Amino acid sequence: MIVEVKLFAITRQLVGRPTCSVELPASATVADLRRELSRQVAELVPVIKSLQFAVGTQYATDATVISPGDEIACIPPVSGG
Amino acid sequence: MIVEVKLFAITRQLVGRPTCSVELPASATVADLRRELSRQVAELVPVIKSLQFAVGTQYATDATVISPGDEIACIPPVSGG
Amino acid sequence: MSEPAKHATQISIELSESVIDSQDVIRSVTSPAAGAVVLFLGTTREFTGGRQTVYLDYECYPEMARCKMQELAEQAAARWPLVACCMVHRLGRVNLAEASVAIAVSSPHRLAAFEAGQWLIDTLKQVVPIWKQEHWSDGTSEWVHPQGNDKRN
Amino acid sequence: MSEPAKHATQISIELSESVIDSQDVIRSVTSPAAGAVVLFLGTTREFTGGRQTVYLDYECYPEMARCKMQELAEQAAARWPLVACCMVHRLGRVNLAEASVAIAVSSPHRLAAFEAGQWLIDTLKQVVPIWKQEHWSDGTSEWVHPQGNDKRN
Repeated sequence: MIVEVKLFAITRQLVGRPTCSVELPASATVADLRRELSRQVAELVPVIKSLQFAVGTQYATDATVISPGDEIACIPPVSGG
Repeated sequence: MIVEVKLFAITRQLVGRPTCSVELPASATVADLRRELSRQVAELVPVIKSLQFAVGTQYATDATVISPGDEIACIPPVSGG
Repeated sequence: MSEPAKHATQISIELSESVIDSQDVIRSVTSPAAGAVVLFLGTTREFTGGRQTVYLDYECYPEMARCKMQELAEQAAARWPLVACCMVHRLGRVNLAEASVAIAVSSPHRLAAFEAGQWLIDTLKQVVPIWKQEHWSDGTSEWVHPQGNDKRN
Repeated sequence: MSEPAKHATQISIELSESVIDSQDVIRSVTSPAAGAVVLFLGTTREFTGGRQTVYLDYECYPEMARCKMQELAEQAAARWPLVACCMVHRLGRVNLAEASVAIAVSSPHRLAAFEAGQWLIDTLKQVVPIWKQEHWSDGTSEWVHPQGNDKRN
Protein backbone atom coordinates (compact mmCIF):
# COMPACT_ATOMS: atom_id res chain seq x y z
CA MET A 1 0.00 0.00 0.00
CA ILE A 2 1.03 3.61 -0.50
CA VAL A 3 0.60 5.87 2.52
CA GLU A 4 0.86 9.63 2.73
CA VAL A 5 2.87 10.95 5.70
CA LYS A 6 2.32 14.45 7.12
CA LEU A 7 5.53 16.42 7.66
CA PHE A 8 6.15 19.25 10.14
CA ALA A 9 8.93 21.67 11.10
CA ILE A 10 12.40 20.33 10.16
CA THR A 11 10.95 17.38 8.22
CA ARG A 12 8.72 19.65 6.14
CA GLN A 13 11.69 21.97 5.58
CA LEU A 14 14.03 19.12 4.52
CA VAL A 15 11.55 17.51 2.13
CA GLY A 16 10.20 20.87 0.89
CA ARG A 17 6.58 19.69 1.00
CA PRO A 18 3.94 19.23 3.75
CA THR A 19 3.53 15.50 2.98
CA CYS A 20 5.43 12.65 1.35
CA SER A 21 4.33 9.26 0.01
CA VAL A 22 5.90 5.95 0.89
CA GLU A 23 5.18 2.42 -0.31
CA LEU A 24 4.74 -0.12 2.49
CA PRO A 25 4.04 -3.87 2.57
CA ALA A 26 0.55 -4.92 3.72
CA SER A 27 0.24 -5.06 7.55
CA ALA A 28 3.30 -2.83 7.89
CA THR A 29 4.26 -1.52 11.33
CA VAL A 30 5.75 1.83 12.32
CA ALA A 31 9.18 0.12 12.37
CA ASP A 32 8.62 -0.72 8.66
CA LEU A 33 7.51 2.84 8.00
CA ARG A 34 10.72 4.23 9.51
CA ARG A 35 12.89 1.84 7.47
CA GLU A 36 11.04 2.57 4.22
CA LEU A 37 11.10 6.33 4.75
CA SER A 38 14.92 6.12 5.10
CA ARG A 39 15.11 4.18 1.82
CA GLN A 40 12.54 6.09 -0.21
CA VAL A 41 12.85 9.69 1.10
CA ALA A 42 16.56 10.48 1.22
CA GLU A 43 16.02 13.98 2.66
CA LEU A 44 14.77 12.44 5.93
CA VAL A 45 17.87 10.30 6.59
CA PRO A 46 19.71 12.91 8.73
CA VAL A 47 16.83 13.14 11.23
CA ILE A 48 15.06 9.79 10.91
CA LYS A 49 16.33 8.44 14.26
CA SER A 50 14.97 11.45 16.17
CA LEU A 51 11.43 11.10 14.76
CA GLN A 52 8.38 9.73 16.40
CA PHE A 53 5.26 8.84 14.43
CA ALA A 54 1.59 9.39 15.05
CA VAL A 55 -1.10 7.05 13.72
CA GLY A 56 -4.63 8.42 13.95
CA THR A 57 -3.38 11.49 15.95
CA GLN A 58 -1.90 9.26 18.69
CA TYR A 59 1.78 8.58 19.36
CA ALA A 60 2.63 5.17 17.93
CA THR A 61 5.27 2.61 18.94
CA ASP A 62 7.47 0.63 16.55
CA ALA A 63 4.95 -2.23 16.84
CA THR A 64 1.89 -0.18 15.89
CA VAL A 65 0.28 -1.66 12.76
CA ILE A 66 -0.62 0.70 9.91
CA SER A 67 -3.89 0.12 8.06
CA PRO A 68 -4.85 1.63 4.70
CA GLY A 69 -6.49 5.01 5.26
CA ASP A 70 -4.77 5.68 8.63
CA GLU A 71 -3.67 9.27 9.18
CA ILE A 72 0.13 9.07 9.55
CA ALA A 73 2.42 11.90 10.68
CA CYS A 74 6.12 12.43 11.31
CA ILE A 75 6.63 14.02 14.77
CA PRO A 76 10.07 15.59 15.21
CA PRO A 77 10.99 16.46 18.84
CA VAL A 78 8.38 19.00 19.95
CA SER A 79 9.17 22.53 21.13
CA GLY A 80 5.89 24.23 21.98
CA GLY A 81 5.32 26.31 25.10
CA MET B 1 5.10 56.68 80.01
CA ILE B 2 1.72 56.37 78.31
CA VAL B 3 1.73 54.68 74.90
CA GLU B 4 -1.04 54.46 72.38
CA VAL B 5 -1.53 51.00 70.81
CA LYS B 6 -3.13 50.51 67.39
CA LEU B 7 -5.83 47.85 67.30
CA PHE B 8 -6.99 45.78 64.32
CA ALA B 9 -9.61 43.15 63.50
CA ILE B 10 -10.74 41.20 66.60
CA THR B 11 -8.82 43.50 68.99
CA ARG B 12 -10.46 46.61 67.52
CA GLN B 13 -13.84 44.87 67.70
CA LEU B 14 -13.38 43.80 71.33
CA VAL B 15 -12.18 47.22 72.53
CA GLY B 16 -14.59 49.11 70.28
CA ARG B 17 -11.98 51.69 69.25
CA PRO B 18 -9.05 51.75 66.77
CA THR B 19 -6.49 52.46 69.53
CA CYS B 20 -6.10 52.10 73.28
CA SER B 21 -3.76 53.72 75.81
CA VAL B 22 -1.63 51.87 78.33
CA GLU B 23 0.71 53.13 81.04
CA LEU B 24 4.15 51.50 81.01
CA PRO B 25 7.29 51.87 83.16
CA ALA B 26 10.27 53.62 81.53
CA SER B 27 12.38 51.25 79.38
CA ALA B 28 9.47 48.84 79.18
CA THR B 29 9.70 45.84 76.84
CA VAL B 30 7.03 44.15 74.75
CA ALA B 31 6.68 41.56 77.56
CA ASP B 32 5.76 44.45 79.89
CA LEU B 33 3.34 45.81 77.30
CA ARG B 34 1.54 42.47 77.06
CA ARG B 35 1.26 42.21 80.88
CA GLU B 36 0.01 45.78 81.29
CA LEU B 37 -2.51 45.46 78.46
CA SER B 38 -4.00 42.42 80.29
CA ARG B 39 -4.25 44.47 83.48
CA GLN B 40 -5.42 47.77 82.05
CA VAL B 41 -7.56 46.74 79.03
CA ALA B 42 -9.85 43.97 80.23
CA GLU B 43 -11.46 43.47 76.81
CA LEU B 44 -8.14 42.14 75.44
CA VAL B 45 -7.72 39.38 78.04
CA PRO B 46 -9.48 36.65 75.99
CA VAL B 47 -7.06 37.06 73.06
CA ILE B 48 -3.90 38.48 74.65
CA LYS B 49 -1.89 35.25 74.35
CA SER B 50 -2.52 35.02 70.60
CA LEU B 51 -1.28 38.55 69.88
CA GLN B 52 1.99 39.66 68.44
CA PHE B 53 3.15 43.27 68.59
CA ALA B 54 4.80 45.56 66.11
CA VAL B 55 7.14 48.36 67.12
CA GLY B 56 7.93 50.83 64.36
CA THR B 57 6.05 48.65 61.78
CA GLN B 58 8.32 45.65 62.51
CA TYR B 59 7.40 42.47 64.38
CA ALA B 60 8.81 42.72 67.92
CA THR B 61 9.92 40.01 70.35
CA ASP B 62 9.15 39.97 74.08
CA ALA B 63 12.58 41.55 74.63
CA THR B 64 12.07 44.51 72.28
CA VAL B 65 12.39 47.77 74.23
CA ILE B 66 9.71 50.43 73.75
CA SER B 67 10.79 54.07 73.57
CA PRO B 68 8.50 57.07 73.94
CA GLY B 69 7.07 58.01 70.55
CA ASP B 70 7.41 54.48 69.06
CA GLU B 71 4.52 53.39 66.86
CA ILE B 72 3.03 50.35 68.65
CA ALA B 73 0.44 47.97 67.20
CA CYS B 74 -1.40 44.82 68.28
CA ILE B 75 -1.12 42.17 65.55
CA PRO B 76 -3.71 39.39 65.92
CA PRO B 77 -3.02 36.27 63.78
CA VAL B 78 -3.10 37.50 60.18
CA SER B 79 -5.48 36.19 57.51
CA GLY B 80 -4.73 38.10 54.33
CA GLY B 81 -4.49 36.48 50.92
CA MET C 1 25.12 42.86 20.53
CA SER C 2 25.51 40.70 23.63
CA GLU C 3 23.18 39.87 26.48
CA PRO C 4 22.79 42.91 28.74
CA ALA C 5 23.91 42.75 32.39
CA LYS C 6 21.31 41.61 34.92
CA HIS C 7 19.19 44.50 36.11
CA ALA C 8 17.51 44.89 39.47
CA THR C 9 14.10 43.28 39.81
CA GLN C 10 11.28 45.75 39.17
CA ILE C 11 9.00 45.70 42.21
CA SER C 12 5.50 47.10 42.53
CA ILE C 13 3.32 46.90 45.66
CA GLU C 14 -0.25 48.11 46.07
CA LEU C 15 -3.09 48.10 48.60
CA SER C 16 -6.29 48.73 46.67
CA GLU C 17 -9.87 49.65 47.61
CA SER C 18 -11.14 48.75 44.13
CA VAL C 19 -11.33 45.64 41.93
CA ILE C 20 -7.88 44.32 40.95
CA ASP C 21 -7.17 44.72 37.22
CA SER C 22 -5.26 41.50 36.50
CA GLN C 23 -4.38 42.80 33.04
CA ASP C 24 -2.50 45.70 34.67
CA VAL C 25 -0.77 43.29 37.04
CA ILE C 26 0.39 41.10 34.14
CA ARG C 27 1.48 44.13 32.12
CA SER C 28 3.62 45.35 35.02
CA VAL C 29 5.76 42.18 34.97
CA THR C 30 5.89 41.54 31.20
CA SER C 31 9.33 42.07 29.66
CA PRO C 32 11.44 40.80 26.76
CA ALA C 33 13.92 39.66 29.44
CA ALA C 34 11.36 37.15 30.74
CA GLY C 35 10.36 33.78 29.31
CA ALA C 36 7.76 33.05 31.99
CA VAL C 37 5.04 34.90 33.87
CA VAL C 38 3.19 33.31 36.78
CA LEU C 39 0.11 35.07 38.15
CA PHE C 40 -1.65 33.93 41.32
CA LEU C 41 -5.11 35.21 42.21
CA GLY C 42 -6.69 34.43 45.56
CA THR C 43 -10.44 34.56 44.86
CA THR C 44 -13.44 34.58 47.20
CA ARG C 45 -14.83 31.06 47.45
CA GLU C 46 -18.53 30.64 48.19
CA PHE C 47 -18.40 27.51 50.38
CA THR C 48 -16.01 26.66 53.22
CA GLY C 49 -16.69 23.39 55.02
CA GLY C 50 -20.40 23.60 54.17
CA ARG C 51 -20.81 27.24 55.26
CA GLN C 52 -21.76 29.82 52.65
CA THR C 53 -19.89 33.12 52.32
CA VAL C 54 -21.70 36.20 51.03
CA TYR C 55 -18.65 38.47 50.93
CA LEU C 56 -15.34 39.15 52.68
CA ASP C 57 -14.13 42.34 54.28
CA TYR C 58 -10.40 43.02 54.52
CA GLU C 59 -8.61 45.49 56.79
CA CYS C 60 -4.91 46.06 57.23
CA TYR C 61 -2.23 47.97 59.09
CA PRO C 62 -1.33 49.98 55.98
CA GLU C 63 2.20 51.23 56.75
CA MET C 64 3.36 47.84 58.00
CA ALA C 65 1.52 45.84 55.30
CA ARG C 66 3.20 47.85 52.53
CA CYS C 67 6.58 47.54 54.25
CA LYS C 68 6.22 43.74 54.70
CA MET C 69 5.04 43.24 51.11
CA GLN C 70 8.05 45.20 49.86
CA GLU C 71 10.35 43.08 52.08
CA LEU C 72 8.84 39.85 50.70
CA ALA C 73 9.31 41.01 47.11
CA GLU C 74 12.95 41.89 47.87
CA GLN C 75 13.54 38.54 49.55
CA ALA C 76 12.05 36.72 46.55
CA ALA C 77 14.23 38.80 44.19
CA ALA C 78 17.32 37.83 46.21
CA ARG C 79 16.41 34.14 46.09
CA TRP C 80 15.21 33.77 42.48
CA PRO C 81 16.32 35.55 39.26
CA LEU C 82 13.15 37.62 38.88
CA VAL C 83 12.69 40.23 36.16
CA ALA C 84 9.69 41.79 37.93
CA CYS C 85 7.37 41.20 40.87
CA CYS C 86 3.97 42.80 41.49
CA MET C 87 1.80 42.27 44.59
CA VAL C 88 -1.65 43.81 45.03
CA HIS C 89 -4.03 43.21 47.96
CA ARG C 90 -7.65 44.36 48.15
CA LEU C 91 -9.07 46.18 51.18
CA GLY C 92 -12.73 46.54 52.15
CA ARG C 93 -15.52 44.45 50.71
CA VAL C 94 -14.60 41.66 48.26
CA ASN C 95 -17.46 39.82 46.57
CA LEU C 96 -17.65 36.17 45.51
CA ALA C 97 -15.20 35.16 42.74
CA GLU C 98 -13.37 38.51 42.99
CA ALA C 99 -9.64 38.49 43.71
CA SER C 100 -8.54 39.57 47.18
CA VAL C 101 -4.88 39.26 46.21
CA ALA C 102 -2.86 39.18 42.98
CA ILE C 103 0.80 38.18 42.83
CA ALA C 104 2.66 38.17 39.52
CA VAL C 105 6.31 37.38 38.88
CA SER C 106 8.35 37.10 35.71
CA SER C 107 11.68 35.36 35.20
CA PRO C 108 13.83 34.09 32.34
CA HIS C 109 12.74 30.47 33.00
CA ARG C 110 9.52 29.06 34.41
CA LEU C 111 10.68 27.10 37.45
CA ALA C 112 11.81 30.25 39.26
CA ALA C 113 8.52 32.00 38.48
CA PHE C 114 6.43 29.11 39.88
CA GLU C 115 8.60 28.76 42.98
CA ALA C 116 8.71 32.50 43.72
CA GLY C 117 4.96 32.94 43.13
CA GLN C 118 4.12 30.11 45.50
CA TRP C 119 6.59 31.30 48.17
CA LEU C 120 5.23 34.86 47.97
CA ILE C 121 1.59 33.89 48.55
CA ASP C 122 2.51 31.35 51.27
CA THR C 123 4.63 33.96 53.08
CA LEU C 124 2.21 36.85 52.55
CA LYS C 125 -0.47 34.78 54.29
CA GLN C 126 1.86 34.22 57.25
CA VAL C 127 3.40 37.64 57.84
CA VAL C 128 1.59 40.55 56.18
CA PRO C 129 -0.73 42.33 58.67
CA ILE C 130 -4.00 42.00 56.76
CA TRP C 131 -7.17 40.51 58.24
CA LYS C 132 -10.23 38.95 56.69
CA GLN C 133 -13.75 39.14 58.07
CA GLU C 134 -16.13 36.44 56.80
CA HIS C 135 -19.73 37.51 56.20
CA TRP C 136 -21.81 34.32 56.22
CA SER C 137 -25.17 33.69 54.56
CA ASP C 138 -26.83 33.32 58.01
CA GLY C 139 -26.16 37.04 58.63
CA THR C 140 -23.29 36.50 61.09
CA SER C 141 -19.74 37.70 60.58
CA GLU C 142 -16.41 36.87 62.18
CA TRP C 143 -12.77 37.86 62.02
CA VAL C 144 -10.52 35.06 60.79
CA HIS C 145 -7.49 34.58 63.05
CA PRO C 146 -5.75 31.28 62.27
CA GLN C 147 -4.13 29.69 65.33
CA GLY C 148 -0.98 27.70 65.81
CA ASN C 149 1.59 29.06 63.38
CA ASP C 150 4.28 31.55 64.36
CA LYS C 151 3.94 34.51 62.00
CA ARG C 152 7.09 36.30 63.15
CA ASN C 153 9.52 36.98 60.32
CA MET D 1 -28.27 25.53 51.64
CA SER D 2 -25.37 23.08 51.67
CA GLU D 3 -22.26 22.79 49.57
CA PRO D 4 -23.18 21.61 46.06
CA ALA D 5 -21.81 18.29 44.75
CA LYS D 6 -18.50 18.42 42.89
CA HIS D 7 -19.03 19.25 39.24
CA ALA D 8 -16.89 18.20 36.31
CA THR D 9 -13.91 20.41 35.56
CA GLN D 10 -14.71 22.98 32.88
CA ILE D 11 -12.09 22.58 30.13
CA SER D 12 -11.31 24.95 27.29
CA ILE D 13 -8.60 24.41 24.65
CA GLU D 14 -7.60 26.78 21.86
CA LEU D 15 -5.02 27.15 19.10
CA SER D 16 -4.91 30.82 18.16
CA GLU D 17 -3.43 32.82 15.30
CA SER D 18 -3.85 36.10 17.20
CA VAL D 19 -2.55 37.66 20.42
CA ILE D 20 -3.70 35.77 23.54
CA ASP D 21 -6.12 37.79 25.67
CA SER D 22 -5.02 36.81 29.18
CA GLN D 23 -8.08 38.55 30.63
CA ASP D 24 -10.31 36.14 28.68
CA VAL D 25 -8.21 33.20 29.84
CA ILE D 26 -8.56 34.26 33.49
CA ARG D 27 -12.29 34.90 33.07
CA SER D 28 -12.78 31.40 31.68
CA VAL D 29 -11.50 29.78 34.91
CA THR D 30 -12.92 32.23 37.48
CA SER D 31 -15.69 30.77 39.64
CA PRO D 32 -17.19 31.17 43.14
CA ALA D 33 -16.23 27.50 43.63
CA ALA D 34 -12.54 28.44 43.37
CA GLY D 35 -10.27 30.05 45.96
CA ALA D 36 -7.21 30.12 43.73
CA VAL D 37 -6.37 30.88 40.10
CA VAL D 38 -2.90 30.22 38.69
CA LEU D 39 -2.06 31.59 35.25
CA PHE D 40 1.16 30.69 33.43
CA LEU D 41 2.29 32.66 30.38
CA GLY D 42 5.25 31.53 28.29
CA THR D 43 6.59 34.74 26.78
CA THR D 44 9.14 35.35 24.02
CA ARG D 45 12.51 36.13 25.60
CA GLU D 46 14.93 38.32 23.68
CA PHE D 47 18.22 36.66 24.67
CA THR D 48 19.08 32.94 24.84
CA GLY D 49 22.68 32.15 25.73
CA GLY D 50 23.88 35.46 24.26
CA ARG D 51 21.93 35.09 20.97
CA GLN D 52 19.22 37.64 20.21
CA THR D 53 15.76 36.55 19.06
CA VAL D 54 13.73 38.84 16.79
CA TYR D 55 10.59 36.72 16.79
CA LEU D 56 9.36 33.13 16.97
CA ASP D 57 7.21 31.23 14.51
CA TYR D 58 5.05 28.33 15.72
CA GLU D 59 3.51 25.55 13.68
CA CYS D 60 1.54 22.53 14.86
CA TYR D 61 -0.26 19.36 13.83
CA PRO D 62 -3.66 20.88 14.62
CA GLU D 63 -5.88 17.81 15.08
CA MET D 64 -3.33 16.02 17.25
CA ALA D 65 -2.29 19.13 19.21
CA ARG D 66 -5.90 19.85 20.18
CA CYS D 67 -6.46 16.21 21.08
CA LYS D 68 -3.28 16.07 23.24
CA MET D 69 -4.10 19.36 24.99
CA GLN D 70 -7.58 18.03 25.81
CA GLU D 71 -6.03 14.81 27.14
CA LEU D 72 -3.62 16.76 29.36
CA ALA D 73 -6.43 18.89 30.77
CA GLU D 74 -8.44 15.75 31.52
CA GLN D 75 -5.44 14.07 33.17
CA ALA D 76 -4.88 17.16 35.34
CA ALA D 77 -8.57 17.22 36.26
CA ALA D 78 -8.36 13.57 37.33
CA ARG D 79 -5.27 14.22 39.46
CA TRP D 80 -6.18 17.55 41.10
CA PRO D 81 -9.57 18.96 42.20
CA LEU D 82 -9.78 21.59 39.46
CA VAL D 83 -12.78 23.84 38.96
CA ALA D 84 -11.65 24.87 35.47
CA CYS D 85 -8.69 24.57 33.12
CA CYS D 86 -7.93 26.67 30.04
CA MET D 87 -5.01 26.14 27.64
CA VAL D 88 -4.29 28.40 24.67
CA HIS D 89 -1.30 28.14 22.31
CA ARG D 90 -0.34 30.69 19.66
CA LEU D 91 0.49 29.73 16.09
CA GLY D 92 2.42 31.74 13.53
CA ARG D 93 4.60 34.73 14.39
CA VAL D 94 5.00 35.64 18.07
CA ASN D 95 6.90 38.85 18.85
CA LEU D 96 9.16 39.62 21.81
CA ALA D 97 7.39 39.68 25.21
CA GLU D 98 4.19 38.25 23.70
CA ALA D 99 2.77 35.03 25.14
CA SER D 100 3.13 31.90 23.02
CA VAL D 101 1.16 29.87 25.55
CA ALA D 102 -1.30 30.58 28.36
CA ILE D 103 -2.40 27.98 30.90
CA ALA D 104 -4.88 28.87 33.63
CA VAL D 105 -6.34 26.60 36.29
CA SER D 106 -8.64 27.26 39.22
CA SER D 107 -9.20 25.12 42.31
CA PRO D 108 -10.71 25.45 45.78
CA HIS D 109 -7.20 25.73 47.36
CA ARG D 110 -3.95 27.09 45.97
CA LEU D 111 -1.57 24.13 46.19
CA ALA D 112 -3.56 22.14 43.60
CA ALA D 113 -3.65 25.14 41.25
CA PHE D 114 0.14 25.64 41.43
CA GLU D 115 0.89 21.92 41.01
CA ALA D 116 -1.56 21.44 38.13
CA GLY D 117 -0.38 24.60 36.33
CA GLN D 118 3.25 23.54 36.54
CA TRP D 119 2.50 19.94 35.48
CA LEU D 120 0.42 21.15 32.50
CA ILE D 121 3.15 23.39 31.06
CA ASP D 122 5.90 20.82 31.75
CA THR D 123 3.88 18.10 30.02
CA LEU D 124 2.64 20.30 27.16
CA LYS D 125 6.28 21.03 26.31
CA GLN D 126 7.01 17.29 26.18
CA VAL D 127 4.06 15.84 24.29
CA VAL D 128 1.98 18.37 22.35
CA PRO D 129 2.98 18.42 18.63
CA ILE D 130 3.85 22.10 18.31
CA TRP D 131 7.17 23.38 16.97
CA LYS D 132 9.01 26.65 17.39
CA GLN D 133 11.22 28.30 14.80
CA GLU D 134 13.72 30.84 16.17
CA HIS D 135 14.36 33.92 14.02
CA TRP D 136 17.69 35.34 15.16
CA SER D 137 18.95 38.93 14.86
CA ASP D 138 21.67 37.78 12.40
CA GLY D 139 18.93 36.94 9.88
CA THR D 140 19.15 33.16 10.29
CA SER D 141 16.34 30.95 11.48
CA GLU D 142 16.14 27.39 12.78
CA TRP D 143 13.60 24.86 13.97
CA VAL D 144 14.00 23.97 17.63
CA HIS D 145 14.00 20.20 18.20
CA PRO D 146 15.21 19.37 21.71
CA GLN D 147 17.09 16.06 21.90
CA GLY D 148 17.31 13.38 24.51
CA ASN D 149 13.93 13.15 26.19
CA ASP D 150 11.28 10.60 25.29
CA LYS D 151 8.15 12.57 24.42
CA ARG D 152 5.87 9.54 24.14
CA ASN D 153 2.89 9.72 26.47
